Amino acid sequence: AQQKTTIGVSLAQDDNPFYIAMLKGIRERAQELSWEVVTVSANEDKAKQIAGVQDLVAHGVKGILISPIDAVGVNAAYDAAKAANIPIVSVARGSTSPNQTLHVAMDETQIGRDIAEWTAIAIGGEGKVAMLLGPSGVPTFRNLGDGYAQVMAKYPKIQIVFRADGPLTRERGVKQAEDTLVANPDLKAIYAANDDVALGAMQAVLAADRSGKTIVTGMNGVPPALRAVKDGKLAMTVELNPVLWGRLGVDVLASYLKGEKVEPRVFIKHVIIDQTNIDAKLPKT
Amino acid sequence: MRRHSKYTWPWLRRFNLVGQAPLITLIVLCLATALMTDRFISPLNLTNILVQSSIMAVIAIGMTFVIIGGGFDLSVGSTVALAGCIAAMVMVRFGLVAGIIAGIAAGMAVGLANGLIIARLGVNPFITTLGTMVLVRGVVYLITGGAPVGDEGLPPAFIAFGSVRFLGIHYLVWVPALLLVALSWLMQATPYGQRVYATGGNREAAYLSGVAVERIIASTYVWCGGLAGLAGVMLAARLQSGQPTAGEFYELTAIAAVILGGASLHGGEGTLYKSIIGVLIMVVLGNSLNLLNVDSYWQRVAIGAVIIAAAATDRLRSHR
Amino acid sequence: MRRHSKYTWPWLRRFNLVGQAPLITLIVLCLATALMTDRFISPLNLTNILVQSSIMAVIAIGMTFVIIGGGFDLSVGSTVALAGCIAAMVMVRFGLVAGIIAGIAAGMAVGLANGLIIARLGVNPFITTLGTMVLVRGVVYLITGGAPVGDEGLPPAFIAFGSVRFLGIHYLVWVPALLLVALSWLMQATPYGQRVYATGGNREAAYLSGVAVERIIASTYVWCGGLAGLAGVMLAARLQSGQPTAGEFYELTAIAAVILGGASLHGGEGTLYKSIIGVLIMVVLGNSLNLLNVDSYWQRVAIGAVIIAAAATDRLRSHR
Amino acid sequence: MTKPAVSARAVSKYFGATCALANIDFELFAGEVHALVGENGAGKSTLVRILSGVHQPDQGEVSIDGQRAHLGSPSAAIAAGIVTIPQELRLVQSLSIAENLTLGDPPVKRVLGMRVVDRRRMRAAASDQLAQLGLSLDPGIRVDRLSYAERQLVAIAKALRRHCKILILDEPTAALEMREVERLFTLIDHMKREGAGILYVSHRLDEVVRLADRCTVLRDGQVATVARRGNFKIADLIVAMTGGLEMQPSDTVSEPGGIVLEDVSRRPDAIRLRANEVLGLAGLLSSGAGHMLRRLFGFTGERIELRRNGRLKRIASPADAIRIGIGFVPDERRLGLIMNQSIRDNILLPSLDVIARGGRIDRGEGNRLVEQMMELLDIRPRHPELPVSALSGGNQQKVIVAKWFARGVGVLLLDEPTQGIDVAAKAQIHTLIRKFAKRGGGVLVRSSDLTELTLICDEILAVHQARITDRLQRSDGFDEKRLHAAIGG
Ligand SMILES: Nc1ncnc2c1ncn2[C@@H]1O[C@H](COP(=O)(O)OP(=O)(O)OP(=O)(O)O)[C@@H](O)[C@H]1O
Ligand SMILES: Nc1ncnc2c1ncn2[C@@H]1O[C@H](COP(=O)(O)OP(=O)(O)OP(=O)(O)O)[C@@H](O)[C@H]1O
Ligand SMILES: [Mg+2]
Ligand SMILES: [Mg+2]
Repeated sequence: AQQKTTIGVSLAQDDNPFYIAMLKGIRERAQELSWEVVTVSANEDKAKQIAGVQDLVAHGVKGILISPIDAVGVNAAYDAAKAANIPIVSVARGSTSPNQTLHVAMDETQIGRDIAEWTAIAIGGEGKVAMLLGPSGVPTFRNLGDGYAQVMAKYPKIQIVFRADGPLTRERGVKQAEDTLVANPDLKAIYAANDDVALGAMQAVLAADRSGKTIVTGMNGVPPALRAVKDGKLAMTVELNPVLWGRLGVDVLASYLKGEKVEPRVFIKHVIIDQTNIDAKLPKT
Repeated sequence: MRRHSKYTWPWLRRFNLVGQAPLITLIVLCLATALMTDRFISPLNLTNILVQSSIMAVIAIGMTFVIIGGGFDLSVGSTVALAGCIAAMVMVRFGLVAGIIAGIAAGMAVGLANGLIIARLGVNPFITTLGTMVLVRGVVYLITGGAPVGDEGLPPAFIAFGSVRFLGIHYLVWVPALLLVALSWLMQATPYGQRVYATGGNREAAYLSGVAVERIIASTYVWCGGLAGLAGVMLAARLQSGQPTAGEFYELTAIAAVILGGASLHGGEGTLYKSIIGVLIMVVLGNSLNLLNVDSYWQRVAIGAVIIAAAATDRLRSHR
Repeated sequence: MRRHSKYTWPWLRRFNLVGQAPLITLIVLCLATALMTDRFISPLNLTNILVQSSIMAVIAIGMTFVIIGGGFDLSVGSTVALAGCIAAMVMVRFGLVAGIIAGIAAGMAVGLANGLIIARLGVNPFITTLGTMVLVRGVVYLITGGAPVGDEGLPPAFIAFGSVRFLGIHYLVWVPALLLVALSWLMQATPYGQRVYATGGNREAAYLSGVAVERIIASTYVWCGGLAGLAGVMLAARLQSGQPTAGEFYELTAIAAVILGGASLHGGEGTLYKSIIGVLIMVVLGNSLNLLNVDSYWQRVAIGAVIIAAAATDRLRSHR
Repeated sequence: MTKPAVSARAVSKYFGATCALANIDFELFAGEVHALVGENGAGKSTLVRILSGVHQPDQGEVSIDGQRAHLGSPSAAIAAGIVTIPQELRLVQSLSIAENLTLGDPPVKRVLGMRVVDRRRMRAAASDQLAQLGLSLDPGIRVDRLSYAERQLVAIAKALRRHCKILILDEPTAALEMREVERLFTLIDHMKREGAGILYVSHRLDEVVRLADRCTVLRDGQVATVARRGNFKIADLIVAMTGGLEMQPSDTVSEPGGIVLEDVSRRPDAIRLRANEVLGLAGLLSSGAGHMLRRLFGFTGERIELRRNGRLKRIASPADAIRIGIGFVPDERRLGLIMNQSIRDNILLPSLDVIARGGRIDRGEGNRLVEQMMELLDIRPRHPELPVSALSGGNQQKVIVAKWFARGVGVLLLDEPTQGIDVAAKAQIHTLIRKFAKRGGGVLVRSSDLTELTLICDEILAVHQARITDRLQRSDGFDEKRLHAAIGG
């Protein structure tokens, strides 16, 4: 019997719905191609990600899909793949390594800018804004936040009154939003680094009787966030469709393995979801 | 050396202020913040502080049991997540009460496993509970697939429990308040409580005085697990869903709160209400830094410094 | 109770297997993995394991000092990040050697602060190092702005240090190997080592025998901080940059490794090479689960279970 | 006139409200053995701790060779040539005997210019020191594997190693048997002749009379008398210590009743204990007598079968033994007390189930019991809330004994029950033990003090290598010589 092609996947996290969905896409597509998938997870620890990729190399995989935790920090992982002549494709996040074979990317800064533009319009170009950033040191979230702040800086009447980093959990969203709403009762908008944080912040807004007056924006487009947009509790979120990313990653790798020519950087589109287009996005129930 | 430090501030001891170092730290912290921002003493903020403390307070009570008994529990954070997810899963299918019971029972089961491994097999508590911390987190992800549970809607009564008040105080706050009263009584007035203190103070001497030390030690972990389970259920009510990522770093916060409250990691010392003061110190600290809009990098510096300073003040206490 | 556990397995003691429980665990783990996948014993994989262990091994050596001395250090993870970032920043401007020295010195400074607060002021080590863990992480973010340092290119010699071999073995692996030899000698053969063991075993007895216990305790934290600093520099070489988020959870892994290696959190016991065996157990465990393609949720369950099992086996050792 | 090697002038020391030493003058000359005696809590150990740099006096000063000295830490005292064996053993359990003996300044050699511990010399020195005390232990074994008496000897050996000007021994012989005591005395004699000054604290007044050139008696933190050799007799010392308290001779002789405790196994050390009987165990160091007591209390890990008042009972742990009315006073104080807890909590610990009413502790009942016990055993100071760590050694020992009287057990197993207890209190405890037996209790007591055994026992069993080798009855009249011969001494 012909031996199955095995590919390796190195995730940045395995407890984040985004990566869980992405892995689902990878698995689905791989199954269609009758490939096998070997996964390792790094949980935001760079040394662990390098170790994981080395383990994949030792395992003898044909190609690797990786969501690098850091653009530089895990270059040794790319070096290890290169040394073994295994193609390595970055998905979702990218690397500066010369050994990165391909990159399936999102434009994080642009997403941040888009959220900010949307928010600025929604609050009429003036008022106080709070930012609940992602974990410090994680480039994706730094880029998102930078894009957002860049745009807001262009509005003289918009003030960022609160910036705090933290883990991507709902609980932290509740707590920081509660505190910032006490400090700034007239807050106009809360930027949340992802949907979990946003759902937490939304709860604090409801509890403080500010619903409709303080808007909350999310990112990722996970189902509960979509429902919250539908209910009008969450102002907007950004759909990234990680399942598609996963599929795309596998397809790109497949083309490369077949020797087809592939662009070194493949961008993925993101869609802003708000009241205007939510109905089209919600799964039919 | 330790010995003479006991006698360093005799006048302080006379006024018996020294035993109250955590309380004093808390008051100073509150006053300082109140001076810097008038928002601090607003009813909304005080309520926020109480609600934010409530869940950690329940965990800290359980942790105090374990620490008085001479142990250590790193698994509470994972247990919180496990209990919250199980409660949400069961609740959706079998109703509110079943869900709550299932959540607490899951916590007690983790505690029982810890307790048996530590007390019976004599394995080091640090390693054991580090092991269950990782293992239980794995189980949480396995049963939830890593996704939040119950977003499709938990029973409204449960969600209300996470946000509604009784006599002007959130239900979430009543829970640790009542627990504090009941369990302080248990620790101070019953033979069981005395035996826990004795076991933690000197396990061999307690054993020779007829205390079933293994059972006592195991029981402290069951309390800790069960209360972490209850805290998980409360957190699920507050977050309106079971969150598999919930509770990370809770273990360190809880242990820090208990030690700030004057307990000794050598065992045999600790008071429930002081542990709760320890929790309040941690929560008020975070809250005031947020109110003052301190940059989150500087927040870390401040939190680290204040924790150390608070513990150093506590050194003025009678001993250790 | 403890007393008789000494006599439980006399035949085991005769063969003196019991002191080697960690080594046996490691061997069993390796054999089991080798049986399940032939990739395990490939030279590539064995090299990987060594390189993956090297940084944690350096940290664990320092942690062993502190734990033998009766202490505890939660701040090593943050120290690793601090040292890596400082080394990278200094290196870019003042060259390789200055960078390495600055990184190690930064670690020693953190260790010295810990040591003075713990030994002199007598503050609880858990609280103190939890405080510095948070505080130092804040400092790291402040000096780096949260972004990696040295992306623009660290000295090639430094990057080579993170990947090049000498006599077929990575430089990164030589570091803990040489340290192990030198520091084992320090701990076993010099009066200083004796004093560390004595202080950890019974601080009062050591004090009454004229040992400068405060200085000894402080020195263990300086060792730990300095070695964590060195580990941070090594990690920066491996990551080809100074990473402000590096080293998270390293403290728990390091402590777990040291305890798996047979040290006691009560102090006075511990052996450097066994701590490194503890590190290898943790690394081989992760490696084999990856090679066997165990789902990452199940990996947690397996890691938790194996850690507990390894510690339980260790209970067959002569005592405690 | 020669200057004293060490002296304390007008020294006072307070612990909170307690005055442990009030305006004390004390002198110790080179080449003399100076005994320090006094009731429990008189302040002896406090003075010792001041001279060894552990405590600093609140008032007054300490001089060495006539020079004012500041002893800020034990290492300062050691540097000044003062070596101390403290009352509570201070050994590092996790280290070997040799490492403990050389703790502080291990023998070093130079290797490549580095100071390295000379293991060979360390072991040799350790063997020598042990041999001086007649011990043939392997210096390589860990201290936590020794019996309590052996550890006491190691602690003594530790002090003997340093070439000191002044040697302070705080109750070194509390749990030692004659043979070892004799060896210690020979050594002390030797050191004295070499010119060392020796401060000797003890409650064994016969030792004091034999050994001391001078004797200082402390009472309530003050100097009651200082006397030279020949000018004091045991009776005088007692009067000076207690301020003239009459001592009643303990009553003896009672009719043995039915068997209260019987070890049903067929072992060479099986015990049978009757009601109204005080049964003594006498043996040399490591005779196994201690093990016999621990075994009956379920503290050896074995499961044993006992007949208690005729009924067969299985015992696997101390809790089982306590349940059938057995109490145990261990030789090692650490095993009897929870140091950071109050006197009250310690006394009540074994009795919690007795004083609980409806699941909660009856405070009133507990307080009454504690008060009664503190009175009965004269535990001072009378503050039940005080942590036992703040008590003097002898008072701590009384607390351990009080635990079992409070519970009202039927059988007492006592291992060195009166170690560190002053003469008056000792007599009092002897009376209590006799009374306990008289009211139908059974007592099994092991003591290294043969006189004590002859005072309180109805029968004494000689133990040698874990077997009972002889039985002596009170009715035959105790013959100390024969007893000595029986235990192999
Ligand atoms: N650490 C302490 N804290 C409070 N009080 C203390 C402390 N140490 C000793 N004391 C008190 O000081 C007094 C003298 O105690 P010390 O230990 O000197 O007596 P001692 O003569 O050695 O008695 P013993 O013969 O029982 O050993 C006692 O009343 C004791 O309770
Ligand atoms: N914990 C222990 N570990 C190993 N050996 C022990 C232990 N305790 C006692 N032994 C040994 O067992 C023998 C008898 O000990 P035991 O404690 O019964 O002596 P003992 O009669 O109490 O005498 P003493 O108290 O005078 O030493 C001794 O050789 C002693 O060294
Ligand atoms: Mg004394
Ligand atoms: Mg004995």
